[in-house]
Amino acid sequence: MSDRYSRQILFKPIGEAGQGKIAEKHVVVIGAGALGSANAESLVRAGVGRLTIIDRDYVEMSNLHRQQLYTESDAVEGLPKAVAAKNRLEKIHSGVHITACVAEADAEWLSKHANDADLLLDCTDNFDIRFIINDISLKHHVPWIYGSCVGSTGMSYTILPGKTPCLNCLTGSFPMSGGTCDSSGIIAPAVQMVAAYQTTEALKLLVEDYDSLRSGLITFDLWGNQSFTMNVSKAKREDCPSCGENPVYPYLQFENRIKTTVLCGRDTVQIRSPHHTHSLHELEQNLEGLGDMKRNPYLLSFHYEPYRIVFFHDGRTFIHGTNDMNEAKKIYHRLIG
Amino acid sequence: MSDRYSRQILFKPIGEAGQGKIAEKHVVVIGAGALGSANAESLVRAGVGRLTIIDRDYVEMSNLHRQQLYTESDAVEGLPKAVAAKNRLEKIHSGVHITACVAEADAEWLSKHANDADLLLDCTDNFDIRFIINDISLKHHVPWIYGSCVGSTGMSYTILPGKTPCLNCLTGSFPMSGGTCDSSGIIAPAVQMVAAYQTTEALKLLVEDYDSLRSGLITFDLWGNQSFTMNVSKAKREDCPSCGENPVYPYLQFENRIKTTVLCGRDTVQIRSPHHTHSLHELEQNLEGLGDMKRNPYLLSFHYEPYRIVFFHDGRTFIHGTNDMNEAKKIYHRLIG
Amino acid sequence: MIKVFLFAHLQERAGRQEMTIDKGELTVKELKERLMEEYDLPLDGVMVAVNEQYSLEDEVISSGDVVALIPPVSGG
Amino acid sequence: MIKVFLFAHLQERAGRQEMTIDKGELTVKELKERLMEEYDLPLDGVMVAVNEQYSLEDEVISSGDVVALIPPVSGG
Repeated sequence: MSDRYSRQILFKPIGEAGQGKIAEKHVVVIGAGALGSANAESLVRAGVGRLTIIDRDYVEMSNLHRQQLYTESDAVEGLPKAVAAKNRLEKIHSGVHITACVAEADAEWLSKHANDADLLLDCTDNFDIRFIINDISLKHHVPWIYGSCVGSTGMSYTILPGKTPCLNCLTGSFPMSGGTCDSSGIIAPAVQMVAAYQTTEALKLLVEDYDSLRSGLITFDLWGNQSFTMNVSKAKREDCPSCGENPVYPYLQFENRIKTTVLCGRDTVQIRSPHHTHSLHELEQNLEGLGDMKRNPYLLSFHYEPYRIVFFHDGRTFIHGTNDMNEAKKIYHRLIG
Repeated sequence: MSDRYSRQILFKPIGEAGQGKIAEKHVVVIGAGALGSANAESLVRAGVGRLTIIDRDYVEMSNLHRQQLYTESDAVEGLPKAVAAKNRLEKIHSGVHITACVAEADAEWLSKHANDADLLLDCTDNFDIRFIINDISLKHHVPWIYGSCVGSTGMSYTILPGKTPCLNCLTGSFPMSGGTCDSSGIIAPAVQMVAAYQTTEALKLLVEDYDSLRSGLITFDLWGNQSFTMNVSKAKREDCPSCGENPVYPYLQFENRIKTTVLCGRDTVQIRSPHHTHSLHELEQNLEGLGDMKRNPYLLSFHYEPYRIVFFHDGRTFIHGTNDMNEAKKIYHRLIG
Repeated sequence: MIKVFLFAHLQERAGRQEMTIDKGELTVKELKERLMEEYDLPLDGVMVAVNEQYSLEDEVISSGDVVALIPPVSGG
Repeated sequence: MIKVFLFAHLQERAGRQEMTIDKGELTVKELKERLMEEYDLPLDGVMVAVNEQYSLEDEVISSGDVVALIPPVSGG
């Protein structure tokens, strides 16, 4: 079997010793969309010991242009992504212990799995969950790697508890994302590039080569031929509520969670975000590609087939056309990031 | 079917018009190894009209850590890479017309296919073929995209006939490569990163967004956290034998081709490179990871199971242990690049 | 003169990749406020790098500095 | 003083990522010859960028310039 990794072992920073370490480690991949596909595949091929992958979504035709684990038949069958991912990953490598969870990654699930993980790999599509991952990582002393992409752009950043500034240090407030794959589109190479950064950082962590970790936040635009690294050595805040001297892990607290309610008899789910009121003007601009928007000072509404979406200024959102809370949250995060 | 590309069409530099153009184009992918796998998959997922992929090799276990189209069963069956690639690509997208060629890409083959191609995508592992691709591209006025990787490093450069400097302008002489995947190893993210650059450039060419093309040569080291772009605006040479005012396309000429001869009754193939004598000192350093080397002023010899390899100073190489010219050339290019 | 580079969707919103601010000295916070007003740029939660260094709101930007505005993107 | 950055396998061969050459002026060809001798670096076919610009063999490098030595890699 060692022939399988012969070219990886020849790479000196890994070597025989590093390969042995990779085989002992457990990575939790959060999300099995575009980044989750690419990262999970690379790590399984690299011979990680155990890989757990969680996703709440199922495969659709519109995923196939960028989500490399899936085929047309997965989309036709509408398989849950975690299941379809596991199927493919096991054909790629029967020796890796793969656990697939068809569920939403929330604070409870992450908290349960963090103690047993050597790395949390962010392959999600929204900041609600990223701030929870950040707090879980810090509370349980497990590193995580932020990655995200939209259009032809993307970014990656490695968080090592006790060492680097955390996501909460960097953004200060909850960021209002400028566009999502569902509003601004995405090309596959932007995914591959973020995954290449993330997988490399993952391999450094797994072989315990901490000195080689990328210390800055990297961001790029493939179509615009740009790349930029931000040095973050001044970003760590002593009073950071997540990683400072007296951490309170704010995003693990109940009052800071997203609340979802089914509005009985109305075929509607209400979602309330604790982090921000909605800037309706912003949202309208970010979502302009999706069709006619109606906006007044209180709300923004539009059709997003087969749903109708209403964003209220006070931070509430109605998803009309479903009674399924998970479905509603999925749509919400797709649109708002 | 347009739902399939909805997120790609939302990306403004592509849009509906760009998607239509992608669907009309034909890309020839030269090589179905690591870069060939990654690029072919992304282009098929992106909805390219036709894709032709050529490779002389078959799938082995040691390919699986970085060659994303292949599974364990492909390696166990020892399927030709082009065939295994086509199998997987058709499951990913039944609507793309895929042609697989199990053969060596040589000047004849490329010349025959260039007139019908919108783009030649370099996914090869040696400079012998790259200089042929370069001359074919210039002679037939078809763009090509150079890509290569080793260890955690890689590079990419887009050649547009009549506009940019060509490979021959850039290297001046035939480059002596410093290491190959078989001598220095390779990690999968280096592959993904080069492929991300190449696929993006390919998409720009396919949608005819020439202004957005990356004009420089980009090189990176993922483990070392480096990235560097070299501006090549001063590199175009009027007297370049490949792209200058009086091109002679030197690498298409018979006397400049690699010569392979079976040494009858000796279970040995002799390979003669026209481009360089062998620096035995260099070779010994590049190949040091592969075991005991014996060197004298005339030759360097070592075992590379199940073969024995002898490099002569005068540019000849013996591959002992095979009568198969293609097998011998494959080994040769793996070692020498 | 301060050079400001825009990333991701800020480019599209402003219609350019970069701009120059004709000012000798101002804080990160003041720069953000000015750009929000003048160009209607959404800068809440946007990270600011001054000469490639992450910078807090009260950091002073001087003439000759190069500023990058980096909005965290969300997709994945 | 001229700063020289090494890429790919040249780093390993030289045992470092960068070096400084204590010289006021020399051509690309002279620099290559010097590094081949002193550090036993294989520089045939290696591309040379001076201040991020591709440079020919007869180009003159001056003190303060930044040189990058980029060997074309071959794998794929």
